[in-house]
Amino acid sequence: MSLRRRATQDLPAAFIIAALLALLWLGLAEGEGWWFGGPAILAVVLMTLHLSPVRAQPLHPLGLLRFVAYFISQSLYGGLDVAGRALHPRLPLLIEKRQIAVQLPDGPARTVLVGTISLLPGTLAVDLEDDLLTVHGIAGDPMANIRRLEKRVADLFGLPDAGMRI
Amino acid sequence: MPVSDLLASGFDVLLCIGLLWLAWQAITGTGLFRSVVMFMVFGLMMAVTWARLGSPDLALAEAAIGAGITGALLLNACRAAVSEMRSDEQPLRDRPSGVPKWLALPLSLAAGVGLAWLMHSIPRDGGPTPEAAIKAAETHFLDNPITSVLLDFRAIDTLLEMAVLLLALVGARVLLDQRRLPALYPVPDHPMPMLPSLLAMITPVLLLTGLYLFWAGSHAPGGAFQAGALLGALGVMYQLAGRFTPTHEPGTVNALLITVGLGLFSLFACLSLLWAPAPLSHPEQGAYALVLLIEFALMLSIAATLVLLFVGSRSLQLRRSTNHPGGRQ
Amino acid sequence: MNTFLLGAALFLLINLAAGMVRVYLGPTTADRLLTLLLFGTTTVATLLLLAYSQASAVLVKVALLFVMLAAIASVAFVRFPHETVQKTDDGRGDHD
Amino acid sequence: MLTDWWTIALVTVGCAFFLAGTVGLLRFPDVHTRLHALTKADNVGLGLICLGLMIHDGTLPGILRLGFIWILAIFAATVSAFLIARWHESAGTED
Repeated sequence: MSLRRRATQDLPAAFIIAALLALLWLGLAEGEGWWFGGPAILAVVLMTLHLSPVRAQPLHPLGLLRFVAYFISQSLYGGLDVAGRALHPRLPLLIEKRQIAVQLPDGPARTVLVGTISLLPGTLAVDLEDDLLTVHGIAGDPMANIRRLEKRVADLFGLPDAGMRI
Repeated sequence: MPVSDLLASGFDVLLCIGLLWLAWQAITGTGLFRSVVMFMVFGLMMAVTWARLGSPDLALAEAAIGAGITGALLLNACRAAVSEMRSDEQPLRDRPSGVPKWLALPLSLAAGVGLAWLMHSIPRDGGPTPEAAIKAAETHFLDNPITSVLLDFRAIDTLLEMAVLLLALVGARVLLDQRRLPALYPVPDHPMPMLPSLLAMITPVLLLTGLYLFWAGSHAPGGAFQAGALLGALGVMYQLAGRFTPTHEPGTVNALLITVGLGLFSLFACLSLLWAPAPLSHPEQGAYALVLLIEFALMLSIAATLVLLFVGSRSLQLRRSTNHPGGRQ
Repeated sequence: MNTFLLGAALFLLINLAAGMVRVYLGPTTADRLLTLLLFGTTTVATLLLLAYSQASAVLVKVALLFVMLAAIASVAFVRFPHETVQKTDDGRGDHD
Repeated sequence: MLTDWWTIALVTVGCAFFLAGTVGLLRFPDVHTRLHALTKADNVGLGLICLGLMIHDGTLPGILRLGFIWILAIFAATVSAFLIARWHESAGTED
């Protein structure tokens, strides 16, 4: 791959990582030591791109807002739900295991999907083999929840709605 | 006031009981695997204990080593112990060593005599008392007393610790060759879902935190050991994810990385005889820069040694993706 | 405030002690790993509470190390072949 | 003083979630259900405690540190939970 093509592909990712790392440095060093922190961030960005290449994924601003709101409210609800079941004297669990064909493309979208499922009410990601996602549910039908989540993730990355895709 | 004292005592007592119980379980457990889990939990509790005792330096080190590396190393040992039971596996390497055996005796004798001479040359009476050391630490050019002890007052200990770490690696290599243990943690063919994302997320954060600990070491809790252990843990993670390929040929970069810390430190010990009567004394000027350089080299060596100790191979190669072999070390 | 935070830390420590029962009982190997997960999160929370009750910002950094390294332990375990586990765990097998 | 009450409330509720997680770990019947309890309840608990301490801290670096811990903890926990569940799933005959 030519240097120029790499530069244009990696630059957005490099900027995002550098900005996040600057925040981390600010948190760790409490605003001091930028003479070391600056070059360190640069070196870390270069090493990261070398060790673990990532591509910047454009996020949809409105989708991001909606996703964050959805994620926070649902994970709070998920925590409450499972806490209620754990503390309930009769331990009400509706155990079910399902396999679902994931419509989202491989990459960050799928990572966010699988990473989020386990925090939502009643669902737990158990396996991902090619496009087949195994989900373990304790609150009845996990399908509806996951389809809704999939749509939110699609919105987050500005992807066409999962249902409309071939 | 009494309430907070009561809570503090309760916390400490529970911590003590927990530590003793975990240690007992780790030693007397019926299964190796359970013992490893117990030992890892023991490490976590130990870090909380150091935090409670007001030793953040040790808490950082325990967190980096106990939570990251020790568990992985013990699991590896577990695996080696099991695979030794079936002996039908191919040896990793079967080659007589190039160094003649008779050299070992004079070499170790020479090292012993050298050490004895060094011990003899340390002044026995009139040495620094703890009070004097604490006083000296207050006016030291390094603001973190721990680092100033490690790199100035007791620099010889640190130097020998580096030698011990290198020896551990060499010992492990010899053992692996002689016992014909299989390559540990072979690179898996099938990629694990979510693992690449985890790596991409954790790599920059761990790298920068490691560099922060290295930078902070001169004036705040941190330093080469914590930073090195953290970077080593990252290396172990890459190996577990199959991103490092163990190779049989010794690599130049690997060899350089594992020796640079001890090498630079020893070089400094020799050179310091030029400006001071005893080895390992810091010069009047440029001491801070010198300490940073040595610390950096120590960090690299600690990280590389820990990773190679875990993998048990001669060197490692980075593999970008499955259809993209090669790449830098 | 500091007293309250210390009390909360003590509460979480008691929680951890209760969780140890699960490692002790098992019954499967994955159950023991679960406790590692429990310890990862709860130790971090305990350290954070300790950090603020002792007004020591360094302990927050220790907690940050724990967070990052907790995942490594899990990865190390799941890379562990099943047959090895069955040989080294206390003979009850992975499934009861 | 109002901020103190917020901190106390958030940390208390966070601790309650941790308690629920541990109860779930002890009471739930198998590995997968226990994973449900741990990942969900403990992460909400940690999030609430982080939020409470953020209010208590009030400085930008402190808030950033806690924020990083929170986000990394969520990610590490869900990936660990997924890997452990997957490992258990492939361990042998399913229950």
